[in-house]
Amino acid sequence: MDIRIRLQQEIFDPGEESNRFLKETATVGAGATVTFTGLVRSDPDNPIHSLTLEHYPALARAQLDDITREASTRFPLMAITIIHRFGEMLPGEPIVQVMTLSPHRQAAFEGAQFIMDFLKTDAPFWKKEKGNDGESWVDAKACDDRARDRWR
Amino acid sequence: MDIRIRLQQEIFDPGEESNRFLKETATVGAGATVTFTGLVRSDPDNPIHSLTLEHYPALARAQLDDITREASTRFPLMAITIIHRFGEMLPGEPIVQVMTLSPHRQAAFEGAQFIMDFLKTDAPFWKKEKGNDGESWVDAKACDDRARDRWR
Amino acid sequence: MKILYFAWLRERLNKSDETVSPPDEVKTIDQLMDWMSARDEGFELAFANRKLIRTALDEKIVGHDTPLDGAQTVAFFPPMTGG
Amino acid sequence: MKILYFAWLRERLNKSDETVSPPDEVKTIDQLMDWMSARDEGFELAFANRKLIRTALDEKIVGHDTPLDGAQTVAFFPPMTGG
Repeated sequence: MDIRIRLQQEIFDPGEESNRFLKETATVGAGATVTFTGLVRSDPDNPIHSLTLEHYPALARAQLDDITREASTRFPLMAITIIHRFGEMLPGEPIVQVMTLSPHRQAAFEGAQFIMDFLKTDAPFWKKEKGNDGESWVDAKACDDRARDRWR
Repeated sequence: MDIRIRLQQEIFDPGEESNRFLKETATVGAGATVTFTGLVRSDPDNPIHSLTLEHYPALARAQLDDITREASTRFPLMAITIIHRFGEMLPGEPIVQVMTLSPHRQAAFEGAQFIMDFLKTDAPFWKKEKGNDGESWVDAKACDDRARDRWR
Repeated sequence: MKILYFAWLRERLNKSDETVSPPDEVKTIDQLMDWMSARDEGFELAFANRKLIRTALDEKIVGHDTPLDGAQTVAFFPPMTGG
Repeated sequence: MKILYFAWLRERLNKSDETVSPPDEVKTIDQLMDWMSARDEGFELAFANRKLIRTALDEKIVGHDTPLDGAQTVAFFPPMTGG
């Protein structure tokens, strides 16, 4: 199992990262890869100017280690890479990318979904939006807890 | 809804296609994109030399039109692109890529999974493997039927 | 009426298509397969296990009991294995 | 013992960390919050609704009833909203 976790401030190129992931981890036994990319979303009717992600680096790393380890025991994955940004970013920019590689498509899909569902609720990142009305912290959503809890 | 379907013999670059998809379809309301890529898989203990995909072009297009239309009514998707190759390809090469864009991650994941599950069983492509023992047609799998039927 | 064959059906029959003119009493795909099996042993052998055969009428996948109903094209193929 | 604050807790308290030396009878995270609330009104207000507070001991997320047990670092933060 090839597990890589990157926390970084710099923007990244989604497609370039997917290609690098395939190039560095894929062997002939691989049949499926899934890439999830989360983007800074804005509401056209009430646009945000920027999004700032605060994080707790040591705990984020520990939690993402746990989440990916758990994913790799539940699903027959060959490789996982997570890239998560922190700091200030603009609408449309990528925030997070999760990539999975597996012999089979269901494992690649479910592995990526599992990781994202747990990352949303269990990794110490906090979003603050800057908009026309000033700054505000994004509230946690009950639907994210439910998405995580279906895996229990 | 931006739906694009490409059937082609030429190889494609997975990451480049993901980036093009984002560039050409993403608006500020987009929050999540999922890319699934199916690769030509080989068994290290019994390697294949090549995989050939035969297809029925007019029916393939009609079926993929139906599948993507159904996906877009079931899930709040903003864009879907499917690229499916035919002809001869080598281990490790991409066969198919499905990309979805949505405001939310669950829809992006489920839309891509739905499309792949139906594509596997309902799109007229047939795989033939060339290996050490000659050529053989790949059998359809019962698990693919089950994966499709869970959406009914 | 144009008949198309794909994958191992195409290989076994050694042709990818043919044109046939079944009599009027051939009204469904099942009856078309019966009629073609009666006139051609190769077809009869390839179509022996009909559970393995999928069919499309004019670019629409349909069951074996579907009426031909003036269709221009009938396609026969094995279960699909794309993706 | 080092205390860390994140997100709106950090902003409301106007500090990202502090060092405290609670007495020996403060044995759990709940008791630590009680003790800090008693000595600091700002803390008391920010921590009024404890259902909104998540906690970690030495880089491990734990419940409020967890014993401090010699932990070096206690972190307080709101529900997480990453991804």
